[in-house]
Amino acid sequence: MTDNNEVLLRVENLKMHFPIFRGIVFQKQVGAVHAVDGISFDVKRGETLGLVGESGCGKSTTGRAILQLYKPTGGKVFFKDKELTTLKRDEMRAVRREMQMIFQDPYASLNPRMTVGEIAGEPLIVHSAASPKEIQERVEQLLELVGLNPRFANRYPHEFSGGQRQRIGIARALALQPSFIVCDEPISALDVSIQAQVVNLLDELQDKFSLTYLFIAHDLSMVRHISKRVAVMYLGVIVELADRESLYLEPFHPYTQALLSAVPIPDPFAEVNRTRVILEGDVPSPVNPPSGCRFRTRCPIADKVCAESRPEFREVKPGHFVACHKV
Amino acid sequence: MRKMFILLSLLVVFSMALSACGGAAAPAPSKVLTTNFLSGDVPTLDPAVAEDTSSIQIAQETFGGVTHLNEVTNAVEPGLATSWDVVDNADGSQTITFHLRNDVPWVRWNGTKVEKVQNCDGKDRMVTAGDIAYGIYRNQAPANASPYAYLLGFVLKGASDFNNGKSTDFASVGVKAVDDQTLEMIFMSQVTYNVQLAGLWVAYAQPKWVIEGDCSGKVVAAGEKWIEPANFQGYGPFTLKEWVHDDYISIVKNPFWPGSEAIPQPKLDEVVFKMLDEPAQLAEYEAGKADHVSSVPQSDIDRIKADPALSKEFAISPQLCTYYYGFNTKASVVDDVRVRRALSMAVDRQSLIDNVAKGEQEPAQWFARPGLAGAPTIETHPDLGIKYDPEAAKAELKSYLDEKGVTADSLELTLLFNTSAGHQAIAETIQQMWKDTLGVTVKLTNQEAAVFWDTIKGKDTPQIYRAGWCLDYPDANNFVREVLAVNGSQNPADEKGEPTGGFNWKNEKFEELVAKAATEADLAKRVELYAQAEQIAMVDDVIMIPIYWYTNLDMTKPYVTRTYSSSGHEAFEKWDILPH
Amino acid sequence: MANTNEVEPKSVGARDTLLTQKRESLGQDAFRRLMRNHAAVVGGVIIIILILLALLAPWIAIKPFSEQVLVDQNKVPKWLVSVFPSLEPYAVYSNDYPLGADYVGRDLFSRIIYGSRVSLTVALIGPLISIIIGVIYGSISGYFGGWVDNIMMRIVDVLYAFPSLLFIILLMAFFRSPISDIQPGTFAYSIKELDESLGGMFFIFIGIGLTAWETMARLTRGQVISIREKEFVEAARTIGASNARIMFRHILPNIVGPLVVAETLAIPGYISTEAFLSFIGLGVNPPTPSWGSMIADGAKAIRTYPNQAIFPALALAITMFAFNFLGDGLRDALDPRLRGTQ
Amino acid sequence: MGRFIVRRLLYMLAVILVVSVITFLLMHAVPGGPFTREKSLPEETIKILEKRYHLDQPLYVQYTSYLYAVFIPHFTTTPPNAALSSQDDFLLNVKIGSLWIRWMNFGPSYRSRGRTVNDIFRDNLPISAQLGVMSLIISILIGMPLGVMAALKQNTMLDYLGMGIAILGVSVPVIVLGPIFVWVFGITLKWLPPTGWAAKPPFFLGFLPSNLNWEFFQHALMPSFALGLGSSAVIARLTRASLLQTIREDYIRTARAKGLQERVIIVRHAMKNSMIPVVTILGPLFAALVTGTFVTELIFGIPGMGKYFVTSITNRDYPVIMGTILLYAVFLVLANLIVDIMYAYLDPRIRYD
Repeated sequence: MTDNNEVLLRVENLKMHFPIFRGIVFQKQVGAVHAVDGISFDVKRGETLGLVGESGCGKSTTGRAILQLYKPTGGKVFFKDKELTTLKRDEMRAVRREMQMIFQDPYASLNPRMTVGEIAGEPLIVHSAASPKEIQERVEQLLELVGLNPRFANRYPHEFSGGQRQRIGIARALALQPSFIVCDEPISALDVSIQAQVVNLLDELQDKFSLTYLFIAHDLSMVRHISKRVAVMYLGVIVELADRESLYLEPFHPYTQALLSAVPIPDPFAEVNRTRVILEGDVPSPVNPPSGCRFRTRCPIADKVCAESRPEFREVKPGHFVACHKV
Repeated sequence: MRKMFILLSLLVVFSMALSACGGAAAPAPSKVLTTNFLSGDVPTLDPAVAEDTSSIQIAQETFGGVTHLNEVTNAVEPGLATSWDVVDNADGSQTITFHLRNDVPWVRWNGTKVEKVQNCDGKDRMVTAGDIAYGIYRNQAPANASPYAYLLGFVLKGASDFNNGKSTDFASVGVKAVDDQTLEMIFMSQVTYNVQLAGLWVAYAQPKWVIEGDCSGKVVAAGEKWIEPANFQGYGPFTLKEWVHDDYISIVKNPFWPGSEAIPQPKLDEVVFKMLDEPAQLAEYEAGKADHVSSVPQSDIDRIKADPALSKEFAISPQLCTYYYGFNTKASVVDDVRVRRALSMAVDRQSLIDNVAKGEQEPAQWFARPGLAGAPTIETHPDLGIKYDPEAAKAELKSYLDEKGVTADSLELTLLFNTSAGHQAIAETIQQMWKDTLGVTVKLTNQEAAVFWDTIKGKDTPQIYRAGWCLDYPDANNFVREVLAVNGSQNPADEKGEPTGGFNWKNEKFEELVAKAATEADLAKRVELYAQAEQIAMVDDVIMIPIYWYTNLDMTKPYVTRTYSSSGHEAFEKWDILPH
Repeated sequence: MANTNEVEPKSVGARDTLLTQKRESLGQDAFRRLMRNHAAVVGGVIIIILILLALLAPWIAIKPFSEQVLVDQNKVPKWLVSVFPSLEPYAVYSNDYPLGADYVGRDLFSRIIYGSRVSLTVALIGPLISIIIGVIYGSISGYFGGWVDNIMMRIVDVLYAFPSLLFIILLMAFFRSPISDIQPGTFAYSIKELDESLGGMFFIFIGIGLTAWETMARLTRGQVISIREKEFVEAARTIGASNARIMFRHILPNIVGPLVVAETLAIPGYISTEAFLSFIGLGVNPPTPSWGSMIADGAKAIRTYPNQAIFPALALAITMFAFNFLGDGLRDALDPRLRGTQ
Repeated sequence: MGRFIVRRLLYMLAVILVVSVITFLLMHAVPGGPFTREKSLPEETIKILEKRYHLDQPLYVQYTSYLYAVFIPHFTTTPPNAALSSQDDFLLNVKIGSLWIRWMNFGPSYRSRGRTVNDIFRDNLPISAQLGVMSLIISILIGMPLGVMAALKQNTMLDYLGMGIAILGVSVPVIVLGPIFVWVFGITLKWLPPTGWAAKPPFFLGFLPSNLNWEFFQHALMPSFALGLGSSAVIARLTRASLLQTIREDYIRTARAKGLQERVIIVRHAMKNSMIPVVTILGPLFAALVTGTFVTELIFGIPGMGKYFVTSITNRDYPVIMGTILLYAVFLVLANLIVDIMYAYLDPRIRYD
């Protein structure tokens, strides 16, 4: 694994607000869902950054906003040396060759009316002037690469299992030989037995093609295996970002601590002694997020200051960033 | 689901509860005759603005004019006037003084029976000359915008100007109530049909006190609603009892109508007119729910004639209407009289009647239907006009084709009719006749009625078009002059008298003849003048193809005695229901 | 969705057996299930027969549809009396007419055969108009969403609230008006000419299209919106596919099923619209026969000559049955939830 | 929900305005006027008539004064007296203190002298509504059971038979069915009166027949059936399709797995959820049936609204055309609103705000 420190992707103060309209005759905007509310991080070439948070915290939105599937409300996304939010359609199309996505639901992410070959080959058709024969050869290679029999190329997705479908999705993402892939909970919809296969495949491919992943997951145990660094999101903001070891050994943010305490430990003795931090209450509405620290309404150690100002996202240890007044 | 069922069962229970309240119907009066009008509400019962057959039918039964036209012979009979004096004035005008009877009271249906109407002093209101003058005033008043104001407008002195607003003083109109029993009318010319016109519905007496209010507010003005049953007052042999809009009208016997030879006291107690589409009328009749059907659908004639019972109840009587195809004599191809004559002679009218129209109509040889005053009849003029003659037709067309050097199938001809299955069947049949006899293919097109009526009088009147004419008053003048002559209803003209559409036709000789015929007092001479005029229009110039003279097909239950009207309005006061 | 067969290959051997199985596309699967639906098959066969009848009308019909033999009017074949005994007292027999002759002596059988042309044209044109306009309209509205969708759908709402029948009557009255109002060379004039050349069928098409496309647009919009949010559309966007490609390659193929079903089921409605227009006298120009106009003419004489209305009505009913059963069958076959059943 | 309804009602107003503009322009564009007659009237007479009905004014004036009369409530101290002039008849008259609030004057009918469009609404609409409601009930009573039966026995003879009966209803046009009904039940068997409608104005609560007795139902039976059969096919087919889908849902399987009776599963679980598409069609269907159907009313001689829909155009009776079209539009939009509200009842997931 190459480990230079070249930053491949940098996200600066990214915001994604979805407006809410209301009105009897004339619709006017009365508010917005603050799905992503000013997050910054970077991803270095060849590494895997895990992005973890409860469902609804904005992690999938972050992935989509990076890929410009949504037009971000604010902030910047630098990929290599390009700033993506200001690119024109055509320029963005060119960038898409280098950044791809693997989707969560292997059933919904494959067009049921296209054959596997067509699905895997579509990026090639969209982006290159390759001849049908070349495309067919490339598709066969791709299928082989993800562990599918190339002779399945003219079958339809409904003839495959979930795991196989996710492999097709991976083949599609790899078709253009991208350098960066957003993996949007790629294994959460799969049976546990198959999850490992897919994770291993992703690992293998990363080694083979020196890929960079943004790996989105909803619990920490999933990203532990694959990520080099992990970012924890809560209600549209990143609360903690650190190297895997640092984060798992010494989580600073009360939310991270709570998440980690929920992860079962495979050692039965340690499991018995595990102290679980149970969070009280529900996640507040992203339409009207709490003032100051987003987490204060559920935080066991919150006090006045947490309500007054938004905690700064600061480096408490080298490479370990936390947004909490109490640290 | 359950809620829906509860709702439904509630509805059922509710309906049962209501039905329990509905009492038994009162026993029907002994002689109630049920007949019908066509589907759709009767537009009005106000004689001043009435324009359609149904409205006029009711007006005729509930009011009445100074004169009365015999429904069978169309002869002029005494109505409200027992006698009249005709004086020809030196300036060409004519003054007619009508002497009215004094024993006709105004009546109304009070919800249970017919009662006389009292005036402010508590005395019976009698029909006076003033009431008739008021009726004519309402007919001519511009504010009422009566569509048939022109009937009197054409003949009555000053009426047209008053109607147009050129004069605002009704005194300038030639109508005067000399006293309660004397009405004086001044007509512009000395034509024979003045007396007829004076008795038409546009000159019926009307109750001013109901319409405008009276007795210092004790009689509330009913305005336009005066014809609703709650307000209605009349004086004829019947009076209005009920009018359920769009459903039925019922009129009851007026026991206070004094009766006369021409208009006797009714024998029926009540007549109910249901407003139904033709097939529905017949269904009612056959189900025993109606005693009379006013028009029998053509498609049922075969069956009715074959049915031993129904055939006896079926009757065909002449009706004073003519069915014809008009030409635009200035349109391409038909601008040549030979083509027109060929087309007219190629129509086998008898075959059309026997096979398609089926109502034993009479093949028409000319326009003014026999039976009208002044109109020739087949008996007196068997060879007048035009007849089916395929050989002559072929010869006429050949001469045209040879001259133009074209073939029959290259002629472009269009026949326009207003959308209706009946018109379509006739058009299809005649289309075939022309094809068989002449080898001419005529294109058929149809238009929705309101568009059609504009089209056939407009500057783009098609080459051939369907039309028909029914009487306003039973005189040949109403046909020959008022339809065919310049500025006639199917021959519009500009200010200079040049035709602009319709027949698009002007013939000085014809104009002269019909003008002369209007004032000719000698009946035999009149008939001759009209015969000559018809010969010009039908044979010399061929401005139309007369097709058939209408008949009325109706059915009456065997226990009903009746007369057969040719004017389209039945005289129900002469009908009776026998015990059965 | 849970019915998908698990075909996870466990070994090379298992893979090979899988590959030797006949593979089946969605269309084939649907077709197979359609063929199992007897009613739908019968419906389809009837429609094919009808199309053949319409195409081969000149050879099948025994007489030209417009040939009148006036003296033969209302004649009936002998066998008919046993079906309608009420005809007996007045029927004039002629076995030249298999189903009888009409009110001007035209062969009913031949006219029914030729009449299938109008009904089938309506059955084809109706969907064509509504699919072309409705699908494009609904797709644009649903795909772009936002204010575009809002405005486009409000327009549909207005048209939907507008009684289309009256619109047709008004249009017909306008276009079939005197020539002077409509000058040659104008658009209105060409429409008028087109109508005349089609024997008056143009406005029937318009009338049918008018009512039909709104429903179609709404349906399409709804479907597009539901598909638009699917991950595979996002995936296509991720790889940089153009809007057109997403629309035609990803969205439309996935909504074709419901649209086809909706249209097949709408066809009987179009056919009866034609019949109704003919009834109120706004149908095809005479003497072109259509079932609708034949029924309208015959219905007036239904008590006297029931055959004149009942036979064309029967033809209409059979056609409607066929399209209805085929439509129901297609829906059952194309419904992804029912896949793999039976 | 309240907000939603208010918004939809305001939106309805907009739809109606647009419909009124289109109708107004279209009907004036069509050749032939309200006073075009087979026997043409003299030009002077036509001028007088046009003046009476303000047809001599520019179109925009005619349109705006129409809007003013229909949409703007009028406040006067004089009590309503429609008798004197048929141009002064308001549908809604409310007295508050000495003030009269009067709203919706649809104008006079050109054809029926002395009658207003409001008169026609008052007298004829209730009858069409009675017929419409009854035929809707009949179509539901026939359509739903047929649909349910067909769905439960999919692709069996029972399915084909059920759907066959339903489709037969829609395949035989009322033009044929109506006269046959009249012939068989009215004339030959004499079981039912062949034509007519037993209820007449004034109506109970403005729309219910005041004599809801056996005679009323006797008259209503044939037309309601003739009209309802057509829609029953639509309902049957929708019920079938929708139920077929629902009974394959997981929660129905769960219900089966729980060992619930099949009848309970269908009635309590499947029916409610499969009603949504059926309810959707009921809206427009109701609007169409209530505002009258031309053919049925003609065949059975029913004094309803339907005939006015067609004949007012033939007569170029402008106020009646405008009135009936606006009425239809209002009914349609209202019906759709009610459908949306029904959705919320049938599917608790649907919320409006």
